[in-house]
Amino acid sequence: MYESLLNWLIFTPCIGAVACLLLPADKARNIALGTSIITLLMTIVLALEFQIGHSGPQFVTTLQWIPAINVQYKVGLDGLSLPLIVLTSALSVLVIGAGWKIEKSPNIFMALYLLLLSGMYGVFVSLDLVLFYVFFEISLLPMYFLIGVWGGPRKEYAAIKFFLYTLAGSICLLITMLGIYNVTSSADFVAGNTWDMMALQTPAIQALFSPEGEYWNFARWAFWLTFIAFAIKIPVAPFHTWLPDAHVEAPTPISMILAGVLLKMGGYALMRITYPLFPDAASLYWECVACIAVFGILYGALCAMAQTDWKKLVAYSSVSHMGYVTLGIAVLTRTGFDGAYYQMIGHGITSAMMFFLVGVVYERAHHREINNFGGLWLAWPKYGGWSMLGFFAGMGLPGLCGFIGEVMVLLGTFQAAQRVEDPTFVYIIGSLAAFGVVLTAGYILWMFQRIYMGKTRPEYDHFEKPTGREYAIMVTLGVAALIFGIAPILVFSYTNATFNNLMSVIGLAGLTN
Amino acid sequence: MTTLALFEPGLYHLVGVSIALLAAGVAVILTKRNAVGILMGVELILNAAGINFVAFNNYVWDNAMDGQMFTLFIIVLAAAEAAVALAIFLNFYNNFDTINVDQADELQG
Amino acid sequence: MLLSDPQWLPQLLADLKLVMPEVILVVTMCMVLIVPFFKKGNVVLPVFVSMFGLLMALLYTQGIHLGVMDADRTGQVFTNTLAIDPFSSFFKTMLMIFAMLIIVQWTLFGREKTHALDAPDFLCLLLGATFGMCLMASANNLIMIFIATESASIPSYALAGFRKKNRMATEGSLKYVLFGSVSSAVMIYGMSMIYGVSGSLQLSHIAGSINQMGMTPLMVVGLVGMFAGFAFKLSAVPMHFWCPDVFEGAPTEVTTFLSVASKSAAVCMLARVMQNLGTIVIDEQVLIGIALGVGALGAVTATWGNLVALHQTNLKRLLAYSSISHAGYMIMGCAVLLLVDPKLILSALLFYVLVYMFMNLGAFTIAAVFERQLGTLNISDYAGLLKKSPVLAILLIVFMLSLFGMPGLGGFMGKLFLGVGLVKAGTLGTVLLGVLLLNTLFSLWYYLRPCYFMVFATPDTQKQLPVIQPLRPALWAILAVCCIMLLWTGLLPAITSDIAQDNGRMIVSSAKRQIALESEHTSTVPKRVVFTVAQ
Amino acid sequence: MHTLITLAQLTAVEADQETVRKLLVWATLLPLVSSIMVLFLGTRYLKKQAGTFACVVMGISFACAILAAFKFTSGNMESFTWKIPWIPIYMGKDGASWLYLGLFCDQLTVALMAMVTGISLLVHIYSVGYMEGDKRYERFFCYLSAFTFSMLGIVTANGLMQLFVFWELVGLTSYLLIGFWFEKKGPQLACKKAFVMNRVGDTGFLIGFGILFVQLGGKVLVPAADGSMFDAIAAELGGKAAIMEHPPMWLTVAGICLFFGAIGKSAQFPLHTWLPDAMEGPTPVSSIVHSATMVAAGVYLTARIFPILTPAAHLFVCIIGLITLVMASMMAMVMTDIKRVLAYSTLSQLGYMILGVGSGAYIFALFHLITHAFFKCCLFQCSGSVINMAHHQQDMRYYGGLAKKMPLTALAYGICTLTISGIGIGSFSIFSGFYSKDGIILGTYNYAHELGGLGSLFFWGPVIVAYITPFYMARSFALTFLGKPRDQHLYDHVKEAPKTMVVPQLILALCAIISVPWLLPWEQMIEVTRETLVNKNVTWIQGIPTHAEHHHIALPLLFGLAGALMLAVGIWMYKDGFGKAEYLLKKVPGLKLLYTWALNKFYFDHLYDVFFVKMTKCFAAICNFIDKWGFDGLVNVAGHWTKGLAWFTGAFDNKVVDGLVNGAANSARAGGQALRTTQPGRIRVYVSLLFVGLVIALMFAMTLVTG
Repeated sequence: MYESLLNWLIFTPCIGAVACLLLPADKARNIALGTSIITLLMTIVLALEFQIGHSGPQFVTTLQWIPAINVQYKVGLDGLSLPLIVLTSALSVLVIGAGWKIEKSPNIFMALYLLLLSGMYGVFVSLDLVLFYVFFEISLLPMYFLIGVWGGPRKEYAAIKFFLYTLAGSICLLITMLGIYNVTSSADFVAGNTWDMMALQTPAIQALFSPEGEYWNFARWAFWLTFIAFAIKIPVAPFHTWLPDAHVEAPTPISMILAGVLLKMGGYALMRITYPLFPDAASLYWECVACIAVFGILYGALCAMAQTDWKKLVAYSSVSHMGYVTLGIAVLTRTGFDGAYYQMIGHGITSAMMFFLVGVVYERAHHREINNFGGLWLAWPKYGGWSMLGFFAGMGLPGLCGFIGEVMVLLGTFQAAQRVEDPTFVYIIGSLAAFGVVLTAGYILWMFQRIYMGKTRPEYDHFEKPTGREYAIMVTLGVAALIFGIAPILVFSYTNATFNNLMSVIGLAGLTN
Repeated sequence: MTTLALFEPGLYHLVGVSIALLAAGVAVILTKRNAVGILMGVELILNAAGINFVAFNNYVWDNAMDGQMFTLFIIVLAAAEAAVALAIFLNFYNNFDTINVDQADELQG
Repeated sequence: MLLSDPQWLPQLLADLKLVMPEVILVVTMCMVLIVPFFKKGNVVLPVFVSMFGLLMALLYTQGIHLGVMDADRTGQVFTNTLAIDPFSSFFKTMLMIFAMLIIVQWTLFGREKTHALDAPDFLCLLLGATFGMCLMASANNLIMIFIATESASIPSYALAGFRKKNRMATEGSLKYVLFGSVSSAVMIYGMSMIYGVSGSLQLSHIAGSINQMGMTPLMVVGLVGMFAGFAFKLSAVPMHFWCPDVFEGAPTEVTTFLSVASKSAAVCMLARVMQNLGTIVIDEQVLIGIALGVGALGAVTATWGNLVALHQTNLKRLLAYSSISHAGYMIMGCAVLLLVDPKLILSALLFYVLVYMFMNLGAFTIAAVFERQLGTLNISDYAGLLKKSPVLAILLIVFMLSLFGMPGLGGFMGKLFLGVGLVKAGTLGTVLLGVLLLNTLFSLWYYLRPCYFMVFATPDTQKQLPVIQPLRPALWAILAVCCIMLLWTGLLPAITSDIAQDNGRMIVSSAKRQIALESEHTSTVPKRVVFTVAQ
Repeated sequence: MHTLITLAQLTAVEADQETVRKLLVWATLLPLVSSIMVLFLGTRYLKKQAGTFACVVMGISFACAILAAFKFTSGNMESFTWKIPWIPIYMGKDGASWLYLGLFCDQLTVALMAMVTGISLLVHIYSVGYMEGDKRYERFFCYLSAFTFSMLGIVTANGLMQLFVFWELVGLTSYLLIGFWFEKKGPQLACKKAFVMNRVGDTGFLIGFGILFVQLGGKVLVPAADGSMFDAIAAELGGKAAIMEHPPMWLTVAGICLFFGAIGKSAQFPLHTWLPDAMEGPTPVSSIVHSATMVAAGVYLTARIFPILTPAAHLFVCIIGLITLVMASMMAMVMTDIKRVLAYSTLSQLGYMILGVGSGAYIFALFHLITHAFFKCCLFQCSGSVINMAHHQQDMRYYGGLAKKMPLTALAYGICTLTISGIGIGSFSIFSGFYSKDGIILGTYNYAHELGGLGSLFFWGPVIVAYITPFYMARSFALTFLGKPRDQHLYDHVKEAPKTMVVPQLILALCAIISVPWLLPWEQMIEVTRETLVNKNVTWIQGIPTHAEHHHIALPLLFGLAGALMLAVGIWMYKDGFGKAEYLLKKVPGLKLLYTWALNKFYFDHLYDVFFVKMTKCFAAICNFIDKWGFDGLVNVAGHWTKGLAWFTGAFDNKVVDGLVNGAANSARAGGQALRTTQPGRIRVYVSLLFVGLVIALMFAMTLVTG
């Protein structure tokens, strides 16, 4: 009965987008809100119907898409995608709420946003590489326009940079995909080529990519290429420079969705494609990747510390926090994977909240210079309280959602010491990553002090108090941060079976005691 | 190969002529600034190719008439091309009052 | 075809059946020229006649294709000089549809008084060029390649200069004709060399002779010369200089026609040459060498075209350079024909040409609208156009994105198929694929430029652009068809790709004659020796 | 029948355990409930009743804790664990090990529960008076209750992870409480500093936990049924130790790393600088958070992890404790801010405790933790009363003779001064501080004895500080309450604090007296926990004395009397202000230098500011620079290259051709009209390039063919 619901989930926003364009502009907001609520309901139904403990994809639809090269339209939902889908759906409603006051062509804004939503759903559920790629790229385009049209002063630069950067990553991905096509259509025992992610994880094909296999060189190249492709999206430190610009220029709702969901595509894709497909290459280079990740954590935090632009600070904090995702994946332990995944969910909530908190003030103050703020807590005590919740969740305070991911990633990192000869390296990167927590506290508290503490400024009197709509968004996100900080089992019960399977694919099942 | 054979008209001589024509054609194309002059250079190359075809057909591949046929076609199509080219030159002259190709530099990025 | 053969007449008739589309085109040309004698100054009649002729030719092509007209679905006619095979038939079909669309576009755009008087001439030239391109797609023999190229080029020269009073058009056509004649002369000289080495004009025999004698330097010179001629038609670097100038100067319909039809016909011709070489030549080294050469040509062309396009401010010149780079992509595809299962590449090329046709048609049509109605092709003048005429702006963005290769639009699928072919071709293919994708990255910048100005930029208040008048419905129809085709091929490419897959076949005649000649040549050994010395 | 009776007995025990568990859970959660209710209802409904409300709830919580303590102690119950799974840690396919939240109950737990809730109750009551009239009155009780909850969470933690969670939460609440008056610059900076320095320690804690987790595997995550996670660790370790001769390096590192958490929280050297700054917070906060409970959590942690500390780690702990102890006492001697004196005194006392734990006398360390909690809380409250009455003048230079105005406060302060000084005769005293400090020093004596050589510092250090402590306490008492008023205006306005403030002070002072071992069985209670703390199998642990020798008469005698002596000296010196001290400073060579150093906190703040804050900011600036010009620069350079290449190709297509044209034209012009014929035009340049291209292609092709 619900088998086809997933397809509807992907394409309902498209329908909504068309409706936004065709119907009068002043209806667009309501249509968009309605559409996103419908998708949220669909997601809830999916989550309820989802069979926990089932590792494979569910609600699978398989259609021949391009028979000539055996591309399928194959979508499905498993433990890896479901929580992210829920996150996307839930955030989408809030984001539309956050963008409620968009004055400039709201209908086009909403249409593009809904198109983006389709793209994001598509990325998280597609099980075919080409389909994945298509959605991966389709999600770029609306983003380009959303930043470029509704953005800040340097919006064009930021938009094109975002697009070019991510496209560079996509190209790496495309090369790998075509390489995989080449491999699967050349190998003697394979009946035909396949782009099916699940089929590519079968032992027969995995054997090709193992060090003894025929395509070991390819696998190593492919690992790095796909890693870079997704590292740009995550973003991992040396590939991150699009992010601050994009965030700073993007309007608030777009920053929310960009940080909340789009970055997760990178981590998701690492878990879905790079690591399961090339596990041997991954375990060969894990130290290198882990170093990159730790570098990202510290570097992002230090950069954040140096910012005087509030939003840029939050943007760099994303770089730092997403470094934990990379690290958790890189260390190839179950705990690390779990932690990375949870960090994605947690960061999805907290970063969206932080950007929203910034946005609320920016809308009124029209500047984001941290040093020109102060005493906001006194001016708006309630807002100050929720801000504290949001920023402290971002800081990884226990009881809030940022903590669990970070701690699990760190434990997972240490766990890697169990499978290496000399654990010194592991301890060093683990310690450095743990030290990132201090830096995080440093920049967040410093920012908090400069913006919220101190005496109020006279100009605040002219500011409109945060409205009920804004409080509703803050409260939703804040409560979510609290709930996911207290009950991680909400996520792990869904992911467990899939991650078990993933671990056995990666070949780590027996490595830890 | 006797001295006599060297002077007897043969493949080398014809190919030699062809190469000379080619060189002349290229030289004309590169130096002339009159459009008609350039067209003449082109005709020279075409004729050089024609000579080649006939020579190869006669001296090397004499079991079929392919080369000679080709030469015929070259002659015909060269004429056609020249006709259109001259028409365009005329039009150019009407617009620019010259057929100096160096004057044709209004179009550039 | 030997007249001494008693069967020549039935053979001729049978062959004529297979080239009926071309014959129809020639007849239509004549009719279009005759029509004005009966009704002077009428646009509708010659247009109708030519459309009818094209339609008939189209139906015939399809008939031949489907095997309705002749039990023997495919064949080689006129002693193998023309190959009528699925590949060429499919291409011809596309070409004729395209020619019809061009005619529609031209008819609708014409506002000048001379339009009516010019109609027969224009249509005649267009049909002539189409005829030449049909031949190009089938040409299987050096003579036929020569004839086809010339009969496609000569009308094109005239078309390019069709606006007789326009200085730019005149200049463009002058450049075109001079450049074209020089390169065709070079091509013919190269062909003469090839003939000298191989003793045949038949592509398959030439390939066979490479098998026997290897790549002699003379053969290399010949091939380079011949490919130079091809490069001109493809506007490959360094034979591309004419392209932007001609495109800018010529009427937009002609530009569209040249950018798509002429280039894709040349791609077909190149593909056929490569296919013959690939099927018959055995020596792996030679194949890789040729593939490397042609691949390098393609890579340089694509890169050069894209890089130069980055600086263009004129929409038409931008599209011209874009078409250069697309030609480069297709050349890359042709290059690896030698190395992989040709079906993959041929069908990819067909698909690519199909998509390319629609996206270029759409883009140029909008360029034409802007040129006529706004009076400017300067991209920066289009600032804020999204507000003024949103549909046109969005359509242009769609076409641009398709040219760039955005997933969901046909351009991406074309590149994907091409990539699938490339990646099968070992290291060379992978490198070419890398070049292709890197170029895609570069190209994004300039394809987004019009989008940037139309969507983001605030219009200059000093410059008041005229308001765009409502377009004629038929023009909308053309744009709609283009857009729908791009979406269709991008989102549901299955049918199109299946058709392309079915048609991605070429007939390569066997190299038997060469072997027969071999036995004949045993008696003429001295000449052979002379020739070898002559090298 | 027999079976039934046994069953009944069993269930009785079970039920009892259940009751204790419930009581403890209620005691822990009630402050949270109160906090949340005050947060959401405070400003609108409770308003000024918020304080009373919080006090009542705290009272219930305290009652629960006391009840639980009595039940547990009187029932002679076994320690037990109650756990609920929280974070799954999947190890292999066979399901999850969990990080648990829950409760671990033993003697120590119930004792500390009672102490924390009790002190918290008193501080709540005190705050009703102290915070009266503050504009965020309700908010204060919200934070205070939240803090109590977090602290109770630490005390009841059944594993390192839960401990860490609440560890961070007390950090947060401490942050909020220090920064309660966030309008002012001082609290802003202080709360940030406190949090960040705590986080530094917490990082160490996390690393240590990680190392343990790696080395001992997932089993360390699972608390045993009758013990906490620490037991599991110890048991696991015991198993390993059986096959190991020497303690492994990683264990030392892990122990030291875990201890780093304690360093941060207990403000030990080198992370001690945040505690004095934290005095920027309201005084009730200082009294509970920064003297009685939170800072003592570090000692609690060190005691809990005692079984896994290796000898090297013990040494490390002792060194840290010793340095803090001595340094802080010296700083306490020179400060003039009354709260800062107490803050440094706290540091010094914490140093005692840490040293006690490290040297093996952890039982006395825990005892000292409890006694210290009472008297230091009381001292802070008294100082708070004074400050409050003196219109927030904290400098003792303006005090003097206040005993007349505030006799009750002076009484409480005096009792606690005596307690902290450890006044006693022989091995008997009526002040609890005497016993606890005595025990620690005895422990260090044994330890120092065992180490020998320089190790004797571990004994002489605390002994000297035992002399210093009465001195600086007497100094503060004398400066504040004795002598003549130095600021008459201030003196005139001072009056005795309200009852809500005085009563808690007196109760605490009473507690400081009655918590002597011969009245309350503290020592015995803690003694019981030894069983759960020390693992029997770990050979290298058994070598450390865990039980001080009580019957050594000479030492207690020495301290008791010496304390009294130093007290007298202090009072004599400072009774009439700073005159005598200044005279001494002038006369005694080298004292001035020491004085300046101590006054400037041994320049640690400056040092840290330069080496850590400035350096980090510098690093941040460098990173930002790199980001702008390095990574982004690379991207831009790539962009520029592309553009440059594009410019080149574009220029080739347009400009070079032009250049050829123009250049030739120029040269032609130069050469005169004769050469005009050779001037090439655009088309000819095109054609020439065609030929050039052809030649290049030919060469390329030839190279391909020939090799």
